[in-house]
Amino acid sequence: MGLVESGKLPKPLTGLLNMSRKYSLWVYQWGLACCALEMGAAFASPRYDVMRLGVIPFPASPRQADLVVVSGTVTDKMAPAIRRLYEQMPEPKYVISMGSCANCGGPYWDSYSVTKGVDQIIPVDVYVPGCPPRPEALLEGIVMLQERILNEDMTARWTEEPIVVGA
Amino acid sequence: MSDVETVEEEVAVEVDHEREAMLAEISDELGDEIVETFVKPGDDVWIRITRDAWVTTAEVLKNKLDFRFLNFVSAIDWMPSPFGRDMDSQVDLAMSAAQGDVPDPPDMTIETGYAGGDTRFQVFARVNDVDSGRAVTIKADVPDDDLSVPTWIPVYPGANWHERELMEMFGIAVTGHPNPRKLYLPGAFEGNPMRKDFALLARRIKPWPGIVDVEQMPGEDDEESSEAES
Amino acid sequence: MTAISDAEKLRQLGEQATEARMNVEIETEGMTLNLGPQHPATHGTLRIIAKLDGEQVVVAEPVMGYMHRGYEKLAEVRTYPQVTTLVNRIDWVGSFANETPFILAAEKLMEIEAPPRAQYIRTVLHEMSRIANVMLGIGDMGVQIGAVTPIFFAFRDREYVLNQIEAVTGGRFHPNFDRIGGLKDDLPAGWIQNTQNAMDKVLEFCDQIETLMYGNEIFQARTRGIGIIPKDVGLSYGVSGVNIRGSGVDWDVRRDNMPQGLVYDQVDWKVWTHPDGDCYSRMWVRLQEVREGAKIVQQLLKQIPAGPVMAKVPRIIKVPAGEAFVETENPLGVMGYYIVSKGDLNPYRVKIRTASFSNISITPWLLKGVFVPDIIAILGSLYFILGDIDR
Amino acid sequence: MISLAFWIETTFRSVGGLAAVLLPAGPIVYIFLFKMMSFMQSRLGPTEAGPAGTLQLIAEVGKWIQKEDIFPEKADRLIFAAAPFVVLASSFLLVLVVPFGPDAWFVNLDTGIYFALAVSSVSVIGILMAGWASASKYSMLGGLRAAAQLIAYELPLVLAVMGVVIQAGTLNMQDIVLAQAEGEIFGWGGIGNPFIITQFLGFVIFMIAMQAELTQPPFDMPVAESELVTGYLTEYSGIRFLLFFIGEFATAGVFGMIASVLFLGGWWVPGLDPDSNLFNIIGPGVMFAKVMGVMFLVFWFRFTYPRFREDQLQKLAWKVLIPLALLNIVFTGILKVVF
Repeated sequence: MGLVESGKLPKPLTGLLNMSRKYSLWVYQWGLACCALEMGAAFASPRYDVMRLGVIPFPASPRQADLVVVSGTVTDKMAPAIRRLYEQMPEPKYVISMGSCANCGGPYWDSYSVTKGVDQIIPVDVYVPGCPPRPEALLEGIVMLQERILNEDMTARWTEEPIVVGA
Repeated sequence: MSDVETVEEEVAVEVDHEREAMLAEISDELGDEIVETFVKPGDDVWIRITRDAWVTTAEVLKNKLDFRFLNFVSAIDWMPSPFGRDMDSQVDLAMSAAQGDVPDPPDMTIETGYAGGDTRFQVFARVNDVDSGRAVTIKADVPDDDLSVPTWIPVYPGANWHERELMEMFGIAVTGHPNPRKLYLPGAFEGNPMRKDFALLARRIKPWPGIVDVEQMPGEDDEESSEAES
Repeated sequence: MTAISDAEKLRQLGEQATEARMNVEIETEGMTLNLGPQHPATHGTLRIIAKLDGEQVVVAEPVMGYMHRGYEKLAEVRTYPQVTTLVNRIDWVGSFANETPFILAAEKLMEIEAPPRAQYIRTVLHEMSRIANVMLGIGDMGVQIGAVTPIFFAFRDREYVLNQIEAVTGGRFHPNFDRIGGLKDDLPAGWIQNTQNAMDKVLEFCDQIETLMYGNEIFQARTRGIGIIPKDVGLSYGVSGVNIRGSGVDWDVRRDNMPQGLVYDQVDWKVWTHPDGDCYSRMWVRLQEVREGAKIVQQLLKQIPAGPVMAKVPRIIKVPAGEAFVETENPLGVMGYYIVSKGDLNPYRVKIRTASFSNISITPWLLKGVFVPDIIAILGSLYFILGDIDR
Repeated sequence: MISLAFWIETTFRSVGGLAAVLLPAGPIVYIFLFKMMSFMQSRLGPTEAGPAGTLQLIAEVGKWIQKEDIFPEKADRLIFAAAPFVVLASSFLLVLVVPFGPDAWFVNLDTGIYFALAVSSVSVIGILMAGWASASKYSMLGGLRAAAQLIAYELPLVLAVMGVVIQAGTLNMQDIVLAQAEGEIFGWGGIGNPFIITQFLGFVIFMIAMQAELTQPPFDMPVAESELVTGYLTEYSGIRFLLFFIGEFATAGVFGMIASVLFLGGWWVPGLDPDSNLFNIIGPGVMFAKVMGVMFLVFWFRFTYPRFREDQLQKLAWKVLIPLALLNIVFTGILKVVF
């Protein structure tokens, strides 16, 4: 990791490394609620088939994941577990927050048990709005993330603004 | 609703022997423990019993009258919410109060539903008889000074989680429950959310755009006038 | 008692004694395995704490609440039309089915009846959400016990059903289409024919999955005789729907307690039961449910009457004071809403009786003494949706 | 034969060994794991990285090497770090005795198949190490399950090979190939005697046992995703996971080679003289084609079948496969004596 984060690599090598990260995003499916189904449709449905883009939905363990899609309502009881699983992922890691609930609480904005936005717990790279977003929206979020990864500068990674799909 | 349908329903009112018979059957078994009953013809039966008979009723219903299917166990808080309908954001209310427009304080008189009630909290449960398709709703008053009911687990083991939910949401203790821990909420959570006086914090601080739904829709007058024209 | 069975009994007692002695001699320390809250098996956020002895479960207890969103409280501060949006998301795979009982209960209190055409379309959509839900459940069972392909087939053919739901409601699976007194809209042109075709696809999927999964020896070995729910135990835990019909209880709310406002009595269909009560029988009944659902939809579509889809309802919905409970047969089991109204714009109290809550409450009883892989098979065959448990 | 300087020969051998282990692994992952699985599930598989997604694997490797390499806090660091190498080493040891042509071999041991079966068990140690050192319950259960399973299926594997050994009359893998090339079926030598025909039962048992040894579904209890997350792999990330990943599919390739040597005639093609120098050149290619054929079967089962339960898996090994393999040996022995 030190290799990539020091940011002193020659440009072509950085490009190559970025490209390999772009095309090999092993995604950890964090299906929490309704959006999990649309995420499942994007990942497992032959109609959407996210594997085309090089996003491999194999890993069942966060240790092998590069990307996590938090899809669904985050409750106060779940929040510590989310934080913990995020910390178990190896760097460089990316987070897509899918759906209104994960973005901001959605229709449960006034609930006593719902965390209003997963970005209170972990940093988010891409917001996909919708309740639930269509699988196409998630695919667009992934493509936008891939574009960002391709031009990514590791040292500037934490200073960039998150992507909002459709904004 | 057309007039013909109304007539049909009135006919149904007169002849709901089935439910009356069921009620009679239950009354025979329970006797004095029944405080009040209510039959909505063609719909349902409500029976209010004393709290002491809560478990006996379950036993009678399950073992003698074949109501083997436990539908649910829950409770109602009959005290109206001190926050009114809680549809208006408290922020907005404060603003209008500053302008001298003070809303009426909510009516805090307790009105209970079918089969009556004398106390703020009432536990209610529903059991079904799957063979004949009958069902009955049981209610029992829980006095304010002793918020507790005996457990139904020995009769209906499925009551376990329902009762945990009851304890957590209403703060009504269930005596004899083997595992009286919180079911849903994290351990540090304070309060009993389903009580009417539990405030939803987000509503205290954020304006609620959904309120416009119950106001008159824009263009409504136009629609009516166009209907009148045509 | 014959002599042979006595001898058999004696032998078993002896075996048990040996086993007990063995366990004392090799004093093994138990281990606690935590499945969840985020675990591939729980398709959602159920957590199961299992105390193990080797691979055998001594005690297993589900911990819930990771998806508790407080529907009952939120429903108290929303108007009746707003509640529909909310309850859509309880069982998020078969959303339309969540709306139906709530709307029916509200209609019962208001003493409104939807026009016949709306009743037919309601029933069609109710069945279609059942198909979409149960198809996924079948595919998911494959994943749980290690076969990856069925879930892809399920997702593939489920899209045809979702397409049709979307064509009429505008939402892939949160339609919010049901209104007090009828439906939001009428059917679009050509919808009936397309839906007939989609149902043919569904029936095709059933045949395909039957040969791919149900006929597989390993599938049968993994599910037959595992997780048996006896009739009476199941009923007293409140287990309903397919799970109790898989135990031989011939009870279907659609047929036996059909609420006013649905038209299941207009079509010819069958309630399937299976006497075994194990994982296989539950999955088998589930497959037949999909088939029956497709048949119900096909028959209903042929006889949809013409007419309006909305009854005369006041613009501002105030439900008269009273109490009503309506339960319907939802994809996961019996779902009901107990509405207490005080004549206001919003319900005074909504008790939501969800199917998975009761179905899963039997797990501590069911998981005693099974092996770790059986936990997964049993949970998969009970088929729960987290929103339906935690609400 | 020309004699080469020791260092040249060593270099050749090292490069050849690396190529023999790693080259089949790549196509196996790409063709079967990505493409065939996707087509069987009516999908497309990777298409973006390179033409038809062919550069996907390069991207995978490039990504894994830049990932953070996490050691769990309570892990036994040395053993945790060493485990993937042990697993990978076992496939290198296995490939040693595999012949790729009349003269293209690394070592020509007289007890070649014996050696191969012996070192194939080394990977169990690696898996147990990984399971134990991860200090995680899932890993521990996965490791133990793997050990129990691999040891149970070692036996049918060995017994299935016995039939071949009896028929060929040798333990040398090169000679087993020649025995198939020069053999004849009941006096007819048109296609020689690939042992898949005369040892069909042995082949089936070998394939099932191999599936279990490779921990592919339906025998993937050790990495059962829906129960144990990913079993002994749960705590591995970054380059160490990559090594496990390569090890898994490299071992699959090498087992495919052994299966094709034992049952499909190895580097030999029917109709050609097994002694000609041609086979030193096309032999590896022929082997590769046969390995792909075997792997097709393995992965076909993988994507179709649900997974066994631990006790059912043991029952299958001890109550079905081993008696069948013993029967096979008896029949082979009788036939060997009769003919």
